[in-house]
Parts: sequence; C-alpha cells; structure tokens
Amino acid sequence: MSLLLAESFAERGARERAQSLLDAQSARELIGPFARLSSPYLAAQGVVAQSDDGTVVMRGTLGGERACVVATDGRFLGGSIGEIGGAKIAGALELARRDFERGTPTRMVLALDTGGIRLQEANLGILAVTEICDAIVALRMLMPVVAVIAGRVGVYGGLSLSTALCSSIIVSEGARVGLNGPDVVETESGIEEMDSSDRPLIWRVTGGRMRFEAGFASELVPDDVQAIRAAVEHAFTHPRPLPPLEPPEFPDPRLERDAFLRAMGIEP
Amino acid sequence: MSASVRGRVWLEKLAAGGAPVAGLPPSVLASDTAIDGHAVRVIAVVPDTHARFARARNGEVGIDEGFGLARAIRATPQGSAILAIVDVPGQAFGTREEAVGLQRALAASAEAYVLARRGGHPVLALVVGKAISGAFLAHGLQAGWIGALDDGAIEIHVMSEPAVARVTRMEREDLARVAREVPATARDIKTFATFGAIDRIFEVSDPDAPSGADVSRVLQTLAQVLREPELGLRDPVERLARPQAQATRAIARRVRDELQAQWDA
Amino acid sequence: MNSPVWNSRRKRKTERLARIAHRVRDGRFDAADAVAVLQALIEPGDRVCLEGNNQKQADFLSRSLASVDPALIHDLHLLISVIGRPEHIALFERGIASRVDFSYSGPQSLRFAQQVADRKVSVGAIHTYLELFARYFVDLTPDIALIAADEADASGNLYTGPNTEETPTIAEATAFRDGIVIAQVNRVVEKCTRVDIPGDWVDLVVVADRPYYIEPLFTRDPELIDDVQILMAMLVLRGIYEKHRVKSLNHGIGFDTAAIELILPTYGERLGLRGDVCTHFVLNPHPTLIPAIESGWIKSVHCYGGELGMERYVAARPDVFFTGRDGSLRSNRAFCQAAGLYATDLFIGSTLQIDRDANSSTATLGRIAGFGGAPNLGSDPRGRRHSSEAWLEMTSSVEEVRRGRKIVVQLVETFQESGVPTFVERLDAIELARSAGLPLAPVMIYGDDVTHVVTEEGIAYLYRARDADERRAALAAIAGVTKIGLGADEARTQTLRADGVVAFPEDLGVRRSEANRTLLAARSIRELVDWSGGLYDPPKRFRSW
Amino acid sequence: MIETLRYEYPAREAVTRRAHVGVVASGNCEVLLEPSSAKAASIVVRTSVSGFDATWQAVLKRFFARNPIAVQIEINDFGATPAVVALRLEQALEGAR
Repeated sequence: MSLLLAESFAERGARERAQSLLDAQSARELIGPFARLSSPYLAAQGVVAQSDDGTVVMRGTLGGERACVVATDGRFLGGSIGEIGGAKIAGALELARRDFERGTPTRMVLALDTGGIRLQEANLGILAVTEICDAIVALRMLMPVVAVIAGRVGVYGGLSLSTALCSSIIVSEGARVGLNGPDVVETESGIEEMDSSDRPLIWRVTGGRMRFEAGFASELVPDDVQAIRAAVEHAFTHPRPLPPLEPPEFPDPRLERDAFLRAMGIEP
Repeated sequence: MSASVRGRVWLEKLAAGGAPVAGLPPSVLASDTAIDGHAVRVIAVVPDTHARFARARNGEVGIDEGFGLARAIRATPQGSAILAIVDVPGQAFGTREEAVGLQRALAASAEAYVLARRGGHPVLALVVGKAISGAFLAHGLQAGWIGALDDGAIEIHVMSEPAVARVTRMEREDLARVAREVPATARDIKTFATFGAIDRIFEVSDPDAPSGADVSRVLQTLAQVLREPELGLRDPVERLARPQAQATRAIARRVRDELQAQWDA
Repeated sequence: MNSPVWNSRRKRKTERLARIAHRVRDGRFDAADAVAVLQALIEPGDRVCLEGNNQKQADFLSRSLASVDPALIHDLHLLISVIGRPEHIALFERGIASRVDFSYSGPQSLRFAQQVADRKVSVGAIHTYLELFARYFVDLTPDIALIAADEADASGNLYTGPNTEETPTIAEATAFRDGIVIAQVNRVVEKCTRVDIPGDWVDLVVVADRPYYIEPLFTRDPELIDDVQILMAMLVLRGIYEKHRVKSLNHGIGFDTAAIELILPTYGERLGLRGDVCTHFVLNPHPTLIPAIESGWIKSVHCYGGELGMERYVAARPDVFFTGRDGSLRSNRAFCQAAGLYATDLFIGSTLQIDRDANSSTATLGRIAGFGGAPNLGSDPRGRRHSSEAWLEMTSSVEEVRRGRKIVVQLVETFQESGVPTFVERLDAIELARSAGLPLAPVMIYGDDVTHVVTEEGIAYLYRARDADERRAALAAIAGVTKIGLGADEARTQTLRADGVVAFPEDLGVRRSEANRTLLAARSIRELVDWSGGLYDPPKRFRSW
Repeated sequence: MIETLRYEYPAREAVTRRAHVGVVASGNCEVLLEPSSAKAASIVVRTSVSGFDATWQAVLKRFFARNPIAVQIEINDFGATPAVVALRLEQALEGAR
C-alpha cells in the first residue's frame, strides 16, 4: 500500500512544490498572484496571462536555515520564462548573493519545470536568462545553488544552460533535461534525426536516469516530496560538487545515429 | 542553409596579424592580437563543412564548439581582453548532441565568459551575423559591452522562424504583425537594441566584405571601449539601468524592487 | 422428377477450393499468392466476413482483398465488426464491396459517411456486436471468412493470443455452413501454444507479411484525468454503487470510468465498500483496473479482447482473469457481450449527446460512427430470470409477479471541452439518418433503458420518476447551464431532491473540494506499472521514462 | 482575440480571506477571489475563447444565486468547461471561508 502514501512532487503546481521544499509553516510567497504582476505581452498574441506569470518565489527556512525556492509551473505556457518569471529568478539569485555578503546566507533552490524561453517574449526572455546564468555562477562561487528538476516537462532550452551551472542538480526519473526539445529537433533536422513520438527513446536520451548515470546530475530521486526535500537539504549540508563542465567521453559522432547511441549505452 | 562567412571575415580583419590559438576544433577560431595597444583574444565560431558532428557544420554551436569556446576563453592570457565575434545561426539540433549533453557544452562556454569577466578580463562582443538562441547565450550575451552591425540579415531570437510558426501555430504574416505590436518578439537588431543590451550599432558598407574604412571605424570604437575596461566588466544586470531600457525593461526592474522590499518582510 | 439437392453449398465449396488447389500445400498458400487466391475463390455478390475487430485486424487479408481486380470481384456484401482501416474504405471506393453490415466505424467514420453519401456502399444495418454475430447464424451467414491468428500448426489449429475477440464466432458461423475460412497467421508452429480454433474449422492458412495490426484502445493515461471527472466518479461510487450494492458491472471506455476504477482503492476503501461493490467486471483489461485488483477489490474480469501491454500482468493473475493452460488471456467478444447483457447488474458509459428524454447518441453530422457493444450492454434484458439486490432495487413494484431491471447509467459532463452542450433538444442522429438514408436514427441507448444520468451537478434517478414529465424535470435539474438545464424549475428541483429523484453532491455526502487528483490510486502510467510490480508493459506512446 | 467580460450580482454574505486556485492551462482557469466591502459580487473574466458570454453569465448567475458573497473575482480562462469553472469557484470559496 506504500504506493498510496507516496506524495507526488510532479503532481503539484509550482506554489505547492515550492512550499513542500521549505520547512513546514515557514513558506511566505513574494509577489504572489494578488500582486497582479502579469505579462502585458500575451494578450496581443491571443494568450491569457496568469497572475503570477507561472513563476513562484517563496521565502522561508530549509533545515532551519534562511532559504528561498523559486518554482516554475510547467502547466502555464509550458513553464516558459518571460520577462517577469525571468526577473523573479534572477532577482532572487541577486538577493541571495547580497545576503551572503551581509553575513546572512540564504539557501537558493531552483525548482524548474520549463520548456525554455517564452517565445512570446523572446528578447526579454533571452536577456533574463543571461542575467540568471551570471547570477548563478556569481552565487555558486560563494555557496551551493541547488536545482530540482522533477516536473512533467523537465528543463529545456536556455534554462538547461542555467541549471547546468548549478552546484547540485537533483533529478527524477520522469523529468527530462536537454537543450532542444524533441519536437524542435524533429522540426529542424527531420524525423530520422529524432522521432518526437518515440517517447521511450526521448527518455533514454534525455531522461533523469540517463543524466544521473552520465554524472550530469548529483542525485536521482523518486517522485516523492519527502525524498526530494531530503535530497535538497543534503545538497546544502553535504555539498558534493558536480564534475567541472568538461566534455564527457563519447563515441565518434560520425557513427550512424543508432550505432552512436548504442555505443553510449542507449538502446535506440 | 548556406554557411555564413562573416565570422571568419571579421575575425581575420579585426585580428589581422594576430597569433592563432592552437588546440581548438576547426570551427572555433581564436587569435591573440592587440587593438590600439590593448591585448585582445578574438574568438569566433565558424562553419566547418567537415565537422565530425553533422548537425554543427554551418556555424552552429554544438558539443565541440561549446567546449572549444570554453577552452579558448579559459586560456585567455593574463591582462588580455576578449572579443567575441558573433555569427551563430543557432545551436546544433541533433540526437547525438542531446545524448552527449549539449546543455553542458553551451553552459561551459557561458560559464567561461562569466568567470573571465568576473575575473577581470573585459569581455566585448560584436554581432556581425545571426545570434540565435542558445548559441547567443553561449557566445556573446555574457559580454560587458556588445556592438552590432546595422544589417537586415542580422537576426536575434530564441528560435528559427519556421519553428516558431509551428510551435505557436501562427502564419508568418501573423508573426510579423505580432513583432510590430510586441517588440519583444522582433528579430531585428534595431529593436533588440531598444532593450539596452546593444552599446553601439555600426553602419558598414558590406557586412560580408567590409571595407578598410568599415574595419578601422569598428577598431577605433573597440579601442575606445578597451580604454575604459570597466565597460567590458559590466554584469548583464547592469543593462537594466541603461537609458534605452528605462521603459522597455521597467517591469524587470519593478520585479526586483518588489522582491527586495518583500524579501525580509 | 429430379431428386432434390441438399448439399449445394458443400458442392460449391469443393468447386471453389479445387480452383486454387495448385497454389495450396498442406492447407497453406504463399503470402505472394494471396491476391490470386482470393480472386479465384471469391465470386461477385459473396458475403465476405472480414475480421476487423475492435483491436485485432486481419489486415494482411484486408489489404489483399482491396487489391483484387474489381472487374472480377465486385459487389461483395461485407460483414465486419469494425470498419477501422483505410483499406476497408478502399473496398468501397474500388467497387469490390457495395453493401455492408457492421457495428462500429470509429476511426473511419468520416470517410465511411462520405462513401455512403456517394452511394458507393449501401448500409444493411448498424448493429450492436452481439446482434451482428447473431445474424451470422440466421440470415447473414458468410460465404467466406477472413480471420487472423497468432499461430497455426500443421493441422490448421489456431492460437489467437490474448486477442481472441470474435474469431471463434466468425469461424463457427462460416465453417458449419460450408463457407470457406481463411486465416492469416503471424507464424506456423509445430504445436500451438493453445488451441483457440480447432483446425477442422479452418480451410486455408497463410503466413502474413507482418504480424497482424492491433490497436491499444483501452489505455487511459491517469495523468489526463481531471478534477471534474473525479467528482463525477465520487458521485457514482456513493450515489449508485454504494446505494444499490452493485457487484457485477461493465465500464465503458473513457476517462470518467477510469477515474472510478482509480478511486476504488482510496475513496472506496474509506467508504468501506471493498467486497460489497465492483467485485465482478465484464470489460477489456483496462490498465487502470490494476490498483483495484492489487488492493483486493476485484474477484473476476471477463474480457472482449486484450489490451496491449497487459499480457504479462493478466497471465500472472489467473484467479482474476480468464486464462488458458498456456497462461495467457482468453477473450471472447460474443460471450463477453452475452455476459454483459445477462449477467451484470450495471452498465455505465459516456456519450456525446443526450436529449430531454435521455436518448443518447455519439453520432454527429458527417460521421457514421456506429455503436460497438454499448446498445447491448446499455439495455435491459427482458429475458433475465436471476435476481440480485441491485437488479431488484430498480423496481418499485410490490406485485407478486414482478421483475427487476438492469441499471443503465450515462455519465457526462454538461458541456464538452469545446463548449458544446451535451444536453440537446434534438439528437444530431436524427438529421444524420435522414441525410444518409438510414431507416433508423442511430440512437446508442434509448432513454427508456436509462435508469441514471450523472453529471458534475448531480445524479438524476430516472427509474424513480413517476412519469415522463418528472423524468424530464429530473434530467433538467442536473443539466447545468445548458438550455435544457436552464429550463429547470428551482422549486421543483428541491422537491425532486427531497423525493430522492435527484441528488446533488451535498445530498450524497460528496464534498466538491475533495475532488482532486490526490484521490487517484495511480496518477500516471508509471504508477500503474509500479502497482503491477513491473508486469504491465505499456506501449511506447504512453511512456514517460 | 482576448475577450474581457464583466458581471455583477447582488450579495449579502461576507468572506474573510482572499483565495487563489487553478492555473491558466488548456481546459482550465485561474480564479482570484478577494473580499469586497460593496454589497455585490463583481467578476471580471478574461478568456481566449470568445463567444461564450451567455454561458459565463449563466454559470456565474447560478453560483452567486447559491452563494451571495460580496467579493471581487478575476478569472483567467483557457477554455475551461462550465463544470471546471464551477468547481474552481467552489474551491476558491472554500479557501476564502
């Protein structure tokens, strides 16, 4: 009956995910939905804006220490990052760095579920992601920055760069991490390069388990709130840095695609 | 897609007589030169029709390019500035790349730029061609100072136009209309400059074959910028405070103000 | 005077088989000769029964039949359960078949309607499955049957795997009246895994160019179940299953019934209903049944067909499923339909349209979709003579001579996702029948068979209504803001609630705020796999790992 | 492309807290509910699916006839069915009481 007791993380919305990673009763949302800071660019493109822009910032404590969780909601426009969501992430990272310099370090957790930069705000999104990448590296030089990728979308696009810069990356088996989504690869390079309907292949190539086994993620967790919380806390108390961003071992890319994948231990 | 020669052309002109950096993949060119007496490492990603990754033969930033850029940046000599020549049609779209971890390759280069800039190397960028998506994030956007050519062929966006059309299920005419109404979706350099990230736009006679006058005008400006190294050391967040960004990025500033006000409430 | 001839059918069969004798060895012919064999065997005007089931498809034979020369073979009378494949339509387009009797045409409903409109094909009737099979033994006996199986042995015995479906029925009707039975098989073996069809019912065997096509039709991804479906599932569980102690039942295919299956181990467990309701099912092996089976709710399941990916799980649960000596599922659509008709207390399913008298239809203009098994399952069998608590509860009669009634439930949201109302003044089926020249409007379930209608607003207990006017009022009370629902009179609705003819969630102790996905015992395909202990092996398109 | 609809209904009951439920995802909607000092419920609906004014009106009228609460409500809609809208309103009300 243990299956009935597991509390799924992926099932929750961004707000509940952020809450669930902070100590009980400690969560306090910043710029919540009633602040009505929502994207002014979407209406002209036929999209109704969400009151929190799909990104939630929560302050609180984590293991008793000052903390901030930023979570994106994969259900609103694929969790895409526009001006407001991007500024929430970058701004929180900047404040965490200020806190460290003031001697009151704040643990920073990015619980991302995003297809990447929001097409409807492309230029503003790419500038925000530039700021996010810079802020992660700047903060990481001082203290751990932890990414949690355990949603139904995973992390794709510009934000996959950002998460690769974090000091710890916690992934679930259901999540995916890649630069280009399978449908984009199929559009740009053809179906023989990537069949975006071949779901098992997509997970074998970009799924959480593969990323963990390749050493690109620090922890592989089940889709369970308690397990993910414990992994996050552990990432701060026992930081285990990921390998530096050097090229991994890989077979000759001139091999035929399937042969290449097999040589990487991926059954196409 | 016909491969663009601009990256190579501009690198060769701006770093004429420079010393090529060895040990890089053929698609990553780097050259140590001096501009008005300032040491500069000039770096470009260029097409390599023989690249071992087939999806990265037109100047895309792929596995070898991302890690190659990182190597070139990290090895920048003490006291040297960095100039990124940007002509990148996008990242490599391939299954092999995704399997190897393309996001890490691009992150390696972005990280190297951040660490170089934060470590005291002024980082400049000159956009001479396309600057699409992850490729631009990995090569150019982390610069403290960014110049660009005034040219209609320059395209800045997060996704190619056909792919945007497919994802948003909009016709190209609709996309053009939206780009007029919502500048954040435009693809041209002038609109992009309104967000405060472009410090200078150069008029040139021929972006593909710049004249001596074109080159010397650009070199003059670069020399001025290098005389004020703090320009190349500015963090991306400082763009929010620029005059051009007053209106266009007001919301991003407001988000930060409110976050700060509520942070310890 | 000539002596009468009593074996003309047999003689004709012998003649036909003689025409292809040179292509046959040991009862088998080559796949390469398939078109030639069919062309030589079949005669214009023949009744040809083609195995196009809900899942298993004799697709090699249907492709071959679609390739014969229409100058030689034409005007066939096609008998088929499901018009599901493009080549079925090609048979009409090319003039190979010009008449059809069938049951369901879901995937091809649009193209099929076009063929009817173009007078390329005339429709005998749209049947429910059992009715169509029954006619194979009366006035629609096939001359030729084209069937599909997994294995054949040297004697022509066939093994059909978990998807036996209608193969034995078709073969029996054909073989025992001197028709010709041709089976495409995936492979020939020395000894069949199990004998599903005896070899002496089979005349010819051909090894197909590729394994028969099979469609995963009954897999519903729990990730797509929403709060409204969960609310309706809670209403059904409390207001119908618990109230009437429903033990034996059939669930239609859909997310709303999947939601019911998935809240049995959670909500149902909390209500203490395990063992009291939902103990015997008649349905395909829905993956969403796994948590309820594993939690000990379900004693038996009989299946029309199999479901891709459920093979190993079913084989490992022989106490629950009907399995052969080899361990694999034995399904049989005819028996399962009979079981659903006579031996279950309840049918529950969804529809696209309901009128004010509770007649329901899935027909929409421009499409001839047919019914499948719903009209059979969703009707009261007047011949039933065994009783159960639930069956008897449907009657208020206190006469010494009385009968019970089957519970027939329609489960619908008041509006479809596109904002189209489910409750309508007039079924599209009526106009469809007119434009397609059908003698009957394709009503899936007649209102007088419907005992309950459930929406997100509540339950209408139509069997308790005193007259037609009260039935309409009860239906309107739960029809939400559709035109029909807006016609409800508030005061009358209150009276109907007091009389137990209508129940709102609060009347049943169902809290709307509780209706959310945490009630689902499994919220993803992955969790279904986990529940099955790794025995369930979902098809690719359902995997997120 | 986006339709903005406004409705107002009489109200007499007060609620104590504000509440936020739902998400702007296909077939779903977001509801923001705030207590109001006016003796009315005023609702703003923003929807990407146009042409359903009458349906919105009917759903809201029913809800506020049963729950005459003094509130300001904002609904951001992405094609939610009346059933989903009603459920989200119920959930918001539960959170506000």
